[in-house]
Amino acid sequence: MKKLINAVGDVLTESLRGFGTAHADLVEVSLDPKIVWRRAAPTRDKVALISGGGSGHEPLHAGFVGHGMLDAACPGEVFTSPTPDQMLAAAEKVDGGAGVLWIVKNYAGDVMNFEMAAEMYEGQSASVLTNDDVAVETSTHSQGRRGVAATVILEKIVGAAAERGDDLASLQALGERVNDASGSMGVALTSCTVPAAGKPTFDVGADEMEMGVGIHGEPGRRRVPLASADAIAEEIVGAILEDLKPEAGAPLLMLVNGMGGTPLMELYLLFDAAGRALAKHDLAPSRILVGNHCTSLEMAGASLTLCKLDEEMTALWDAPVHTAALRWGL
Amino acid sequence: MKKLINAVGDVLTESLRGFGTAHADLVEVSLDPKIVWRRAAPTRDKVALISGGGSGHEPLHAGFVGHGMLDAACPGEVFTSPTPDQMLAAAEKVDGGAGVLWIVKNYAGDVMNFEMAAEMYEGQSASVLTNDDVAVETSTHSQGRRGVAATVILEKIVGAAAERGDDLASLQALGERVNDASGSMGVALTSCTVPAAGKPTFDVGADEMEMGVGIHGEPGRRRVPLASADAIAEEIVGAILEDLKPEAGAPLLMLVNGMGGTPLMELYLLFDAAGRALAKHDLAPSRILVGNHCTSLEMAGASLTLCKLDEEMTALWDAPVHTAALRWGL
Amino acid sequence: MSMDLLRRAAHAAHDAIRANEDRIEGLDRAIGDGDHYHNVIRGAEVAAKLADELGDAAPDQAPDQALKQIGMKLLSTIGGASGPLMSSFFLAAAKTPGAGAVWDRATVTAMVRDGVAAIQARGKAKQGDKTMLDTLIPVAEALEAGAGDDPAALAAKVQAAAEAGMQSTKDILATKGRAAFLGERAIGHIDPGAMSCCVIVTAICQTVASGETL
Amino acid sequence: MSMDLLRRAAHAAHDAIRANEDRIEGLDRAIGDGDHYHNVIRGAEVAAKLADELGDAAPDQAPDQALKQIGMKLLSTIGGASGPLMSSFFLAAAKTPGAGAVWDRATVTAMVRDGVAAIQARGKAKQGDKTMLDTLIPVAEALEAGAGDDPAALAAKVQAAAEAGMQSTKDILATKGRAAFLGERAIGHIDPGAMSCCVIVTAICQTVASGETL
Ligand SMILES: Nc1ncnc2c1ncn2[C@@H]1O[C@H](COP(=O)(O)OP(=O)(O)O)[C@@H](O)[C@H]1O
Ligand SMILES: Nc1ncnc2c1ncn2[C@@H]1O[C@H](COP(=O)(O)OP(=O)(O)O)[C@@H](O)[C@H]1O
Ligand SMILES: [Mg+2]
Ligand SMILES: [Mg+2]
Ligand SMILES: [Mg+2]
Ligand SMILES: [Mg+2]
Repeated sequence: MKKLINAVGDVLTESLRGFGTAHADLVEVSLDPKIVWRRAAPTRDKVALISGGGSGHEPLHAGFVGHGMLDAACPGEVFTSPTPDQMLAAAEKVDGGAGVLWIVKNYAGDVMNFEMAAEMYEGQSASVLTNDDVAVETSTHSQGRRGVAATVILEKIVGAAAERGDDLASLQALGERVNDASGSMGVALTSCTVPAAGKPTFDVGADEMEMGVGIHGEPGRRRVPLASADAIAEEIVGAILEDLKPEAGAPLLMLVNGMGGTPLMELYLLFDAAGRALAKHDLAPSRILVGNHCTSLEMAGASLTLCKLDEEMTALWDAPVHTAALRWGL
Repeated sequence: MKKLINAVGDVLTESLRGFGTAHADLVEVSLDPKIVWRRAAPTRDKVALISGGGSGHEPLHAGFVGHGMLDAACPGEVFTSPTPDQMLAAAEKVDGGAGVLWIVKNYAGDVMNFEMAAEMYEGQSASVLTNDDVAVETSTHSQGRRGVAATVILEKIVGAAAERGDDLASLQALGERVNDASGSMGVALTSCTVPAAGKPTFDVGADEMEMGVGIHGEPGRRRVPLASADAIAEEIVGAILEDLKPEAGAPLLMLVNGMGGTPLMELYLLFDAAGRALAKHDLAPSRILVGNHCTSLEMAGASLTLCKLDEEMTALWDAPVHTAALRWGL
Repeated sequence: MSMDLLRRAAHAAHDAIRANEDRIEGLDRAIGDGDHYHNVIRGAEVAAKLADELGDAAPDQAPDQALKQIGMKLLSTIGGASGPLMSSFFLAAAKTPGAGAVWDRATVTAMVRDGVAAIQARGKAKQGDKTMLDTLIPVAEALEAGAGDDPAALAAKVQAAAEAGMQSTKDILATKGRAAFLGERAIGHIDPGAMSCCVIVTAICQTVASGETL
Repeated sequence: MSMDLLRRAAHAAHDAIRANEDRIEGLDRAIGDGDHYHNVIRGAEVAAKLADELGDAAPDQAPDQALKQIGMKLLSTIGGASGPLMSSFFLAAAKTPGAGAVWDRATVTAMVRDGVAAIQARGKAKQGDKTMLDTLIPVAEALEAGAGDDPAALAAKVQAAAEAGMQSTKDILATKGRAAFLGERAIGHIDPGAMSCCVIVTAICQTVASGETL
């Protein structure tokens, strides 16, 4: 295993401490329990947005704590849901009296831990689940689809609405609207190595890739021969459009998301390919984000996300944001 | 070779086109010759900052075109200096009458191509060289040190000064001041693959790393056993401090720069380690930047850069900037 | 006595999980995300440590209190899917005996039954979904069925039930948990949670069989 | 005549570079950044194409004009360190007195001398710095020294000089170019630019030797 780390057991603590120091103008960090919250929290009478999940997806979620997005983030062990005590401690730091919205990616562990936190929390709270991964066919099982990169979009849009003072129920409804309007799918060219495990989660041949991969180094649905960026973009765009069925000309947000080990050069190239694939369906992105936002450690690969925007969602996307990983208008 | 690309010969064109579309609010892009320039250029009576270099270092330089940094960037083939015709075409787009400052990393190819462009350019121009890589011992040869990640710092600080209206000679002097105040050193855990070559530039064993590596997948000065983040940070910080000799308590900008394939989690951890290493010398960073800014394709690894700030440099670093890869205050 | 059993069971589980690192770890890398061993060993470690502390501090403490404390500790330690599930087992089992009850065979059987039911309630999975429940439901049933057996015979039956349940996850699709995302590709692999639970149950059975008079 | 020689020389160089891809490519990966072959083949390709176009369009054009056009084209095509250097060779050779007329032996010798001097002026390197000059300076000298030889003998001498010059880069430190950053680690590898220049010179010598009456 080749990583810039010290002892395997200290990876999260040291990384989180570094994050806290680097962004001390924006956030405070507690190492036990592990939480990251806005320096200015709580914001009186604003619904507090709390997300969290296994680590290894950076900048998700800690990198999105700040004005216009999250109030707090709870980082779990690598690829392991955080625990209810973290969520409760976070809620105590940031609940400004208007309640807490938990933003949860749809994995059994995340769902159950947030559920238990919500049951134990004495304040008012509600939750919204993301399950944008169209690679997962829902027919065969009752787990539902995975939540992946659309979580970033949801945190941005719902975060902006919270900032303008929307109440808990409206934010939950908006979150569901964003999630329903979004679809994602990913591809991995390499696996990734969980520090504690010390070896890659899966092996993939030099001429192969994993189509429909998630963000935990878990194998995808299909092992296929390495394909061109155009072929990948067409398959993914096709699968998402089949799910979202946008009308021709509909405004779309496109997120080209790197998995951590793929350089920007390739991400912009994939975005170019995705634009061509969309154009074949008489569609074009009206908002664009390209970069590493919801990663899978050092995995090489990328995912595409499309989100059908309406006017309100567009305005909320454009609203000012100031976090470690996303910043505009401020 | 595993990359999200189509034909090898089209990588740059497609990636650049994607970049142009994704950031159409900020930049315009020409594909032949390849140049990226500010949508609003030329800015009347402002000195135009033009940089460029081989591709594969994204977001450097195109990602730093915009208000408060560069006016134009000239991307060459992967790891190959761009050519004088690109530089001349860029100058024509962005020279607002106050002349052109060429920002050049110290490599034989970059130096000679920019030199020829400057000789051929009919307007007024000057150039500033970066050579911050302390890994290269200058005693044995006359090539001088390499220019690496301090180039980002120089482009930011000199860019802010250009924005406030400084003249060409002052900007050149300021650029030299920033370069003289900066030192960098990098480490690579893996090599990287130039698309046209199709195989890694060097082989490195599973338990080895390259210390003092540059940003072109070129081997470093020493192949050493894989070390901890703390040991790496201490060696690099030590080497830079030996070069810069800052006084205890002096204000320092620290840039922890990813090489492209190393995830944020490790970069923040390395930053944490570097902070500890600095503290042993009674130093602490007064400004911090952590992320992938001057990369080497998909190489795993990182570099540290320190820059001795004075009050003016600090203010210019803090000044608003709005580019694809760096944005604040706007 | 019960506190002491709890303590030895916790250590036996901890040792057994560690001894089976490769098998458990490999399974979650194959059809999960590679963290299951690390989650469970983290839990086993704090459980063993906490059992020691509680045992030292108050050897005659009512074990339901200890179970509750262990359950809360697991909840804040394990994380992932297995954290809330394993924790729910302990939190529910702690409530079974009623304050201060003696842990006889019937009580333990009821505790396991309630614990397993809590896992089902929390995770909404059923037998055959390719989860830890495929190990645990047969274990609970074997305990009830073997009510009249002597300890060694019962332990052997429970162990066999765990083993068979764990093996039953191998050739089926997963419909809960991460492996569900894999569809057909999960077939041929034992579920990691089913494996770790089997390892724990087996270790505890061996503790009991080796002289414990339950 | 000169135009035709130029054309055949360009094609010979192009073919030879392509035939030596692995050797050249591997050297720049070892002590450079892996792009030298790709830079040079890109240049060789446009040079051969441009020579064809110019030859077709105006077979009797003054060859110095063609050299100048090729030099400019290389300048905007190759990039890296080799681009300005190779381009400077052509731009300087185009200006050598007599380059616009029919090329006799003395003119060609002077053109090479001036071209190599231009490379030195641009790159500020000298013989022994482990660069393409270690091939090219001996070539220029061999041309002057062999002024009286018959074409085949001269070609053989020039080729031998190129080869020896190229080999001389193997066991020395680099003091210019990227390999200089490597210090001791560059020892044992031939300089990629010295290799590509040797390949080009050899190809041209063979073109000349195989019947060209220079
Ligand atoms: N809904 C559920 N009900 C019961 N067990 C489950 C459920 N979801 C997952 N599991 C169990 O959890 C195990 C995985 O645990 P672990 O790897 O620790 O968490 P995660 O899946 O979050 O990474 C699976 O092998 C399975 O046995
Ligand atoms: N200053 C110089 N003078 C002469 N030749 C040089 C000089 N610098 C580099 N070279 C030559 O250029 C070659 C490398 O060219 P190339 O790989 O195309 O460019 P780069 O080094 O920019 O990647 C070296 O092998 C060397 O022969
Ligand atoms: Mg997990
Ligand atoms: Mg190069
Ligand atoms: Mg798991
Ligand atoms: Mg090179």
